[in-house]
Amino acid sequence: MSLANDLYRETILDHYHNPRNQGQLENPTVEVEGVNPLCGDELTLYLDIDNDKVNNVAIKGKGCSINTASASMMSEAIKGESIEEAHKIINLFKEMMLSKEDMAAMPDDLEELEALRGVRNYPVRIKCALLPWNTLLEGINGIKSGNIAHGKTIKPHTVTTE
Amino acid sequence: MSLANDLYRETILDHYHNPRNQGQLENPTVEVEGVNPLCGDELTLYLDIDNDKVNNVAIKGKGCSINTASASMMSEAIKGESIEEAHKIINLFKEMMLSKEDMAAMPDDLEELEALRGVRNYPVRIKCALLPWNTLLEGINGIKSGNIAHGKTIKPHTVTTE
Amino acid sequence: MLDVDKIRKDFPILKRKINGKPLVYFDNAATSQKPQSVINAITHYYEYYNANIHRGVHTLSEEATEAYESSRSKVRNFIGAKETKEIIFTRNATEAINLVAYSWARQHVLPGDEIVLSPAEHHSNFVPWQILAQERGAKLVFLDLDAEGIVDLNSAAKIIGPKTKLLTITQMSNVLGTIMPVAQLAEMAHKQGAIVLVDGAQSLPHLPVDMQKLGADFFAFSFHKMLGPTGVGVLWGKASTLESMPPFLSGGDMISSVWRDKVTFNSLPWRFEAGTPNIADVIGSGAAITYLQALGMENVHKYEQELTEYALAKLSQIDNLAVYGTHDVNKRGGLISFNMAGIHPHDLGQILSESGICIRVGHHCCQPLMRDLNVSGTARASFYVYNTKEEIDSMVEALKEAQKVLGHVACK
Amino acid sequence: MLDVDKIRKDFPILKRKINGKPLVYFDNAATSQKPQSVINAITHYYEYYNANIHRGVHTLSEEATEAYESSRSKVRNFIGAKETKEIIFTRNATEAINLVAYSWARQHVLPGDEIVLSPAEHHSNFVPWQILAQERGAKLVFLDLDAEGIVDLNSAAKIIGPKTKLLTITQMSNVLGTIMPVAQLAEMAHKQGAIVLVDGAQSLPHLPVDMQKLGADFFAFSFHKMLGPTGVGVLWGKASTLESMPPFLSGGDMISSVWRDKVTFNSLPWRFEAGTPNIADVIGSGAAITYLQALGMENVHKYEQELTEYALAKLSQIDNLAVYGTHDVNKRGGLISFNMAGIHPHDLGQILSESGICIRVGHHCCQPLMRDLNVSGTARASFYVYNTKEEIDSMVEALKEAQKVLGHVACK
Ligand SMILES: Cc1ncc(COP(=O)(O)O)c(C=O)c1O
Ligand SMILES: Cc1ncc(COP(=O)(O)O)c(C=O)c1O
Repeated sequence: MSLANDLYRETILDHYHNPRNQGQLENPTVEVEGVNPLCGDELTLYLDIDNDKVNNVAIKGKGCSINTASASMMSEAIKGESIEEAHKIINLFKEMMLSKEDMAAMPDDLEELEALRGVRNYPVRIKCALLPWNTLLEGINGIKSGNIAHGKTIKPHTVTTE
Repeated sequence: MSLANDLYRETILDHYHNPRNQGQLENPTVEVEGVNPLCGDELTLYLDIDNDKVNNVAIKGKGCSINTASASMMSEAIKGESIEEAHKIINLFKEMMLSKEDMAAMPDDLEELEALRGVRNYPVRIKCALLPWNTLLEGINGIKSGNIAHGKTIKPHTVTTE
Repeated sequence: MLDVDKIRKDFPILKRKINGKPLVYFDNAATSQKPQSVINAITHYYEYYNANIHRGVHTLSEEATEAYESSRSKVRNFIGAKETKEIIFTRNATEAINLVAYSWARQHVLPGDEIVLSPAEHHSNFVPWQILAQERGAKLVFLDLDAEGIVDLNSAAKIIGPKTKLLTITQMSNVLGTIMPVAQLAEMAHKQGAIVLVDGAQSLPHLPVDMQKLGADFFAFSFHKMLGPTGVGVLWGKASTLESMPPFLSGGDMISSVWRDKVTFNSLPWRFEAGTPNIADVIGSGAAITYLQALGMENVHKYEQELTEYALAKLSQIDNLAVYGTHDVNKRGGLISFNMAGIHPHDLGQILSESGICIRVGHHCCQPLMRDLNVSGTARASFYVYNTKEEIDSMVEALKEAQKVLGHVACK
Repeated sequence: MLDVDKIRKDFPILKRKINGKPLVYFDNAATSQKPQSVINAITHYYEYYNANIHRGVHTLSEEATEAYESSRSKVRNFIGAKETKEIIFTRNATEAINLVAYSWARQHVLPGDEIVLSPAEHHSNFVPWQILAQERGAKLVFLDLDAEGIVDLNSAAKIIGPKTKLLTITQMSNVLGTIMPVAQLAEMAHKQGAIVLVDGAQSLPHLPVDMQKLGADFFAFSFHKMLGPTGVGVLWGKASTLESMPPFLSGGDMISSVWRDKVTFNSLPWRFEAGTPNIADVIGSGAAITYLQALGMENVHKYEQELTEYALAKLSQIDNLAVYGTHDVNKRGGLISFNMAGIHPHDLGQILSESGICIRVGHHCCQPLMRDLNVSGTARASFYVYNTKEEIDSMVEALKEAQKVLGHVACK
């Protein structure tokens, strides 16, 4: 079954069944809600950001395997990174999902994210994979722009095919 | 050309080019406006009714040949008749235009109206032929029901395919 | 009874293969497939007599007008309406409901009034009322569902009261499949002087429905769910109610006379059909009615009950699979929502799709109900006249396969 | 230039005979005919991948969503819009204009404000504003037409002022055929802080139009007038303006999240597309764009100018026939309104129809203009890419014939 190759790889199922960084933070710098109106995926991202560094991240939400796994992997990829680095990772990931040509392999330290590459072949699921990342982006942009007061919740933005 | 047989018979063209009872009455019992929203035909009917009798009738309006001829013939057919008789004539005419089966010929004194029988074959034009008659009906019903004060104008009703 | 083999030949799409497997289309509650006769009616219109209607004297326009208006007569006959002027063509059921919300409700719903509805309403029969209620300072009041997922009449009798201005309710839930006791509810509402809107989007395609028995003042549905083309819905309304309503959309064809400083409006039904209508698809919708009437709605309903009974029995044999709503096929239609423990419906839908089986997954535009059920979504299989027991068998096999791929993780 | 013989083969309806005579279709301003490629796109959708869009994970739904959204991209490209989210699918131009009247104008138009429009507006770009103005205590203010039937810019400069909240104007009159100086008017209006709506129902099918040059904030049109199916219109709006507008129709697909007591809305463009859209016909509309782009809109326009020049010359040879609007083909499109003395347009239309020639007669949904012209209606012949000079000759012959049948009565 090609599905097992493309979508339901072992890494993904592992993250789906045992998602990392689940829960919520006591006193987050920002709290961002993301929702995919088309399939009902919802998640809340808690970010603890200080000195331009992502100190901690926690995820609460219900989603499909792709969504849950993507959020879980993302949390591992960005935890401890600088905002700048997080931006780079977000861009790399979005490029892998969205670019027309086949992008070069992910750098070694992000190798795990490769497991999600097959999602590209399933247009509807790309949104599932992207939801956590777009939600993250909104959170760190909100902080950077200074628009977001400490502890504030950013309300659902809507996810589109972009 | 079958059109000339069905629609543009000599009687019709005569009434079109020289419509009878054109103009308006000084002090009508009732004034009724009729309009066909689909093609823009408009007419105003002035009725002088007394003792249940149509003493006089005048027509003002712009319409196509069928509409103009129908109004003109109608005015001749009902002038001087009792309201009851006018009702009978209206019914006979509507039946000729609308009944599925071919109705028997018109009585001798209404023979002229036969010229409009061919209009039946042109569904869009039936409305043109009926507009004056429906407008008349509204006028005499308005008076009979006592709803209409002397000299009042009845505003456009809209003509549909019924 | 239905000759399903013969019916299947009328639906060209059923010849399609997906990943080498025959298409199994169980997403009928979202939209149905179309028989050749409907497709042909549309093609014939475009190839033979396409023209704008109502205001034309030329041959094509006369023919198009005649065909368009004869679809209206077919609708009248199909739903047992008294007059053709009660049939208003819209884009879809959603627009039909919005028409009532804009034209009727904005005249009648006042601060403090109550709009009563079920918690199982589709967003299309929910959001317009939520917006209206907020705008007007009116209140949305929810009926209760019993354990089978049917509106509870005892509690309804307490909820529907003198403040009720509108009762709006779906005749069949598009999530639970349950048939709601619409006639009884309408009677309660009318006793209180309220107006009743019935959302027939899921019921009319599958059940015999008669406006003279339903007890509603308004009835809304979409043709794309009943073998017809996309782009056509209907609002039926009682003539006396429609007559009293101001226009909603305005423009060409809905007017009687226009001056620079005043306007008079056309009579029903055209007063509510502004601009060039969806002529081709209204004509195609007439062909859909002809097709359904030839089958007979009683037969359609019985056949779907048979399929549903079969499917419920089969699904009950799968471990960790929960079906929502009553199991009594006399109280439900042929759509079944379910969830499998540990598997997100989205994943289920995808895996079935690989085997050529189309089901719908997600919130089905019923998020309030999803929240009540405490799920983010369900999987939903919905049947129509061309579906078979063999197709249900294929689905059951694929569901078992999915359980293997994604594994039910006991410890989660 | 266009290869008209080849084009004619693409339109199946042109094979039709009426009363034994070849169909001459000159009613294109009412609705155009459809090429085989458009009909096929619709048929192919129904026979191969019909499904509801956006919320489906199965193959058919993915394919349908992809095709539907790719029509949106084609529209974006065709009209030179910046983003696909600026393209909103409606039923027709009329609904597009009503969307602006309900969602934008009811937020912004206040008592005393002025809505400026031409006296040649179609009812669809007139009645919604008349109703709104009355509701809001705003005022309709009419521009002047010059002797050629074109909006007079000098007088417009005086009429458009600080009270102007909205300028709404057709880019091409559907009665006079005249092309209005939209860009200049838009500039005047913008200087006053007003918003500009352009009705492109008659222009976009026939002229190259580019949103970046037009200067409008909103642009409305219908696909059925540009080789596409019935049932699809478009509202283009500047993203920033659309973003600020509340929803119009509400229901499925236009929401983000729904709770019993609150709701959040979807992003553009879907926020304005409630319920199941007219999927098949939106896809068919994409095929219409492909067809027009292959011809090239410059070529379309040039060819129609040629036909119009020819027709104007021929008509001028008929006694007692008056053409409305400018005779300068650089200032008008390919639609010609005329009247023959002593013959009601209704009769003219009927007589031409007997010879298989379809023209439109009546008020063309422009009663205010009819009153200005002091006529109850006109006869209108309107051309498109498949029409020929030979067809114009046939019409001219038939007009002369009509004069014989109905006779110009000098003494009337
Ligand atoms: C100038 C103009 N505006 C608007 C319309 C309305 O178009 P529709 O009927 O497709 O909504 C028309 C078409 O009749 C038109 O000619
Ligand atoms: C119960 C119910 N109501 C309303 C609708 C809305 O129908 P449409 O999207 O055709 O407007 C649907 C269809 O999804 C439905 O299932």
